[in-house]
Amino acid sequence: MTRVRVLFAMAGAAVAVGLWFAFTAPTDALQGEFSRIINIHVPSLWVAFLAFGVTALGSILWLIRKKPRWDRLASASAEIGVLFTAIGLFTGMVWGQAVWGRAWDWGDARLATTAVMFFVYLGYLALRRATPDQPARAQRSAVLGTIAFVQVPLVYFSVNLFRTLHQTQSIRPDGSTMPPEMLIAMLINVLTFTLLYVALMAARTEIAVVEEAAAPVASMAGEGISPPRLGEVEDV
Amino acid sequence: MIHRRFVLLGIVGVVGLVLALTLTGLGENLTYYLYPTEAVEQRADFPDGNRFRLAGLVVSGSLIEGDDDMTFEVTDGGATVPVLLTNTAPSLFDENVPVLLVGAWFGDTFVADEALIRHDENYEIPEEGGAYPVE
Amino acid sequence: MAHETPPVAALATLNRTGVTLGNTRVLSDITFSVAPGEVVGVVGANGSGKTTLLRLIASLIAPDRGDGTVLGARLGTSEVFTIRRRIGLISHIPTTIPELTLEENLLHAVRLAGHETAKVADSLRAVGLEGSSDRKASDSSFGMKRRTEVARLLITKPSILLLDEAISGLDSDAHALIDALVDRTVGSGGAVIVVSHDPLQMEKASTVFGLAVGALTEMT
Amino acid sequence: MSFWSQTMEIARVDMSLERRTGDVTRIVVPFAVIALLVFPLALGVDLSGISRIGPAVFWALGVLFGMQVALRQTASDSPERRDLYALLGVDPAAKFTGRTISGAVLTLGFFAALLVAMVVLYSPRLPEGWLAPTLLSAMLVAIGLTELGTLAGEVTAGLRSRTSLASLIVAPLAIPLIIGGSQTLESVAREATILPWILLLLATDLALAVAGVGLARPLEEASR
Repeated sequence: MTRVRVLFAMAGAAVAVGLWFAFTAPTDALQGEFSRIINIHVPSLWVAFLAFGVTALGSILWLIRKKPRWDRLASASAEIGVLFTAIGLFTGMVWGQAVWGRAWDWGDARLATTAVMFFVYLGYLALRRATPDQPARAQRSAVLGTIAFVQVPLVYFSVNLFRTLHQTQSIRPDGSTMPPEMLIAMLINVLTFTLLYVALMAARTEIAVVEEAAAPVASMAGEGISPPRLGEVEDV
Repeated sequence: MIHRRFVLLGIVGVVGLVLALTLTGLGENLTYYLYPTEAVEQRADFPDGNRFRLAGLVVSGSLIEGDDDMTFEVTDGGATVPVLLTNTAPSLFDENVPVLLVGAWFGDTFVADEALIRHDENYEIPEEGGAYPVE
Repeated sequence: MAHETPPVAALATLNRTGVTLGNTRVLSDITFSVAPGEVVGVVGANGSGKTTLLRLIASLIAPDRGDGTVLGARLGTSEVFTIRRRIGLISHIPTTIPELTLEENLLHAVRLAGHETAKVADSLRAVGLEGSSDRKASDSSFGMKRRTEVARLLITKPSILLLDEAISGLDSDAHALIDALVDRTVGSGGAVIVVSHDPLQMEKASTVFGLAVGALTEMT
Repeated sequence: MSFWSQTMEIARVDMSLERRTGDVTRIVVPFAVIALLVFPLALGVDLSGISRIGPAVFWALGVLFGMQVALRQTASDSPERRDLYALLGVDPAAKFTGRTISGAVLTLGFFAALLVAMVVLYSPRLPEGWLAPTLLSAMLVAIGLTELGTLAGEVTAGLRSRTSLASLIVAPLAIPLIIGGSQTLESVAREATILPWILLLLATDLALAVAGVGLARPLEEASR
């Protein structure tokens, strides 16, 4: 457990640094203080993309190697990805209400595809919950984890493919459209959230190991039946 | 394995179709909103009362606030469209701000009943004193 | 499909193989082999893992420890996909699609396995079903469905035949049919594994094992 | 060649099972038509509104109930039948393809019935030349939906809450199909090109076909 403690201590310190940057960085001319939300919104969804990518990777590796550790990686990452998608959606709604004047808009491709991604991975977690047998659960969710990833790039590129209310990426191959101070603050928070993701992953996979070890001790087939002793038992 | 060849060719096919999709401009087709230039060009496609969304920058000095409505002009650098907004605007609404309006043509005026701020990917630090104070 | 058949005579081998289903360790350490022309019997109490053992050898479940081969393919690998059609399994419940007639069930299986459908009529006559071939499987008795399975196996001619309580509940005619199927398989260089809780069903077996608490012991 | 003969055999038996049980014609189609009646009742007497939402309701109900066609009882194999297919040497990819062919034919038939019912009950204002593009997009949506349903059906095979769980998985992934289907008709109405929407549907169908064929074997292992 020490490894997890160290990681959480590092992530905690990083979050403090990230918060300091988030609250000291300059704000946008139009949005004012609301632009600080970017320091949670963007890192959350970055972690969500990363997490779902790791889920897909773990799923494919499970299908090839069939080692329980890849299944643990995929499932832990999907849980954390769903959590951070929820945080991203929530902060986005707060931000949207504050700046656009509207929390949600189904016509917007970025918002709609992100919601779809959220539901797809909720389905993934529901499938895991519904499958009691461990190898079957790993196999089935690995197939779904692979298929589900197909739409993650669609979410990311939706702002480029469609005209959206949502803005396009501020960081592009040819540079950034943000002032350096704001950009640095956001990037530090991206790093912070990534560290938090790593810590959560380490903790979740360790819990999964403990869970699997704590599963009822496998009983031997045939052990449950003993010879009938009808003569020894009275009044039956 | 025949399946492996199908899977590989299929992946190439999907990538090709997605590329073709971006080239044919799926985004332009799913008209989430029009810019003023397009709105003026396609005026005939949107008769009076036919609702669509209009995106543009509020022209500096055009904003006149009434009792429960306001008039202003929006532009995309090309065409400029006069707008009557019959609803309250979001708190950040101001001149020189990019907006998204929901409404319909009424003669030469775009009558909107909803205005959203459309912040783009560009962030700027305010000049001394802060040009856009937040209430 | 360019994998070489290992130079072993055995049609199926299990080497320290274990299987866990859910939370139950069904088979723990099974070492076993069956050679061409052999009939092997396995006797065990209810719930001792007999069906699991047969499904393991049929490549329908993968071992979680040890290894094994069937018809040269390693169990738990994709090699089994190429040899599966040479395995015949009669499980305790006959498998039929209820909405189809007995003849349609047989035709469906024969077409999927890539065999001549011309033999279907003869095969139905051979098992004595020519009078009820257009009866729906849902309206047919246990014995009729069992005979349909035998008719299928007469056409597909498996190299390894697995019988899971196959004789239980059958009349003497159907019993004789299963015996004939066993003789044909052995006669053409195949092997048969008979599994039952009933030692009386082991009459054709040259070797009989007892299965208890996940392990095999030879009983002879 | 055995791949295609197995594929056609699976599809053929699926169709004859449907003829005998009537899962689609006797249950899904009437239920969907009843759902079509619910909308006007809930909307009240605003008849112009009904004629405007007709196509949208058609696509929404088509996709929701089309999922039920793909997940119909006769297309889900019992564990014994899975074992039988495995030991007959049925290629899992052939089973996927066969199921997709039969399911797509049934779904297209269901779409046709629903479309007629929608036109009769809603009298929608349809643009000139709407029929051919609608049928083309309906065909592509039927294929994609069936592929998705077959995949989800396999992933959830044998689970207690199979039908609702499979629907939960299919519904969000079917979004590109709903968009492609409904926007094709919209484009015809706006006299715009339908090409991007057809391309979107083709890309989705092909991607799902790749997933179905490529993942058929792992899925076959998962189902036992």
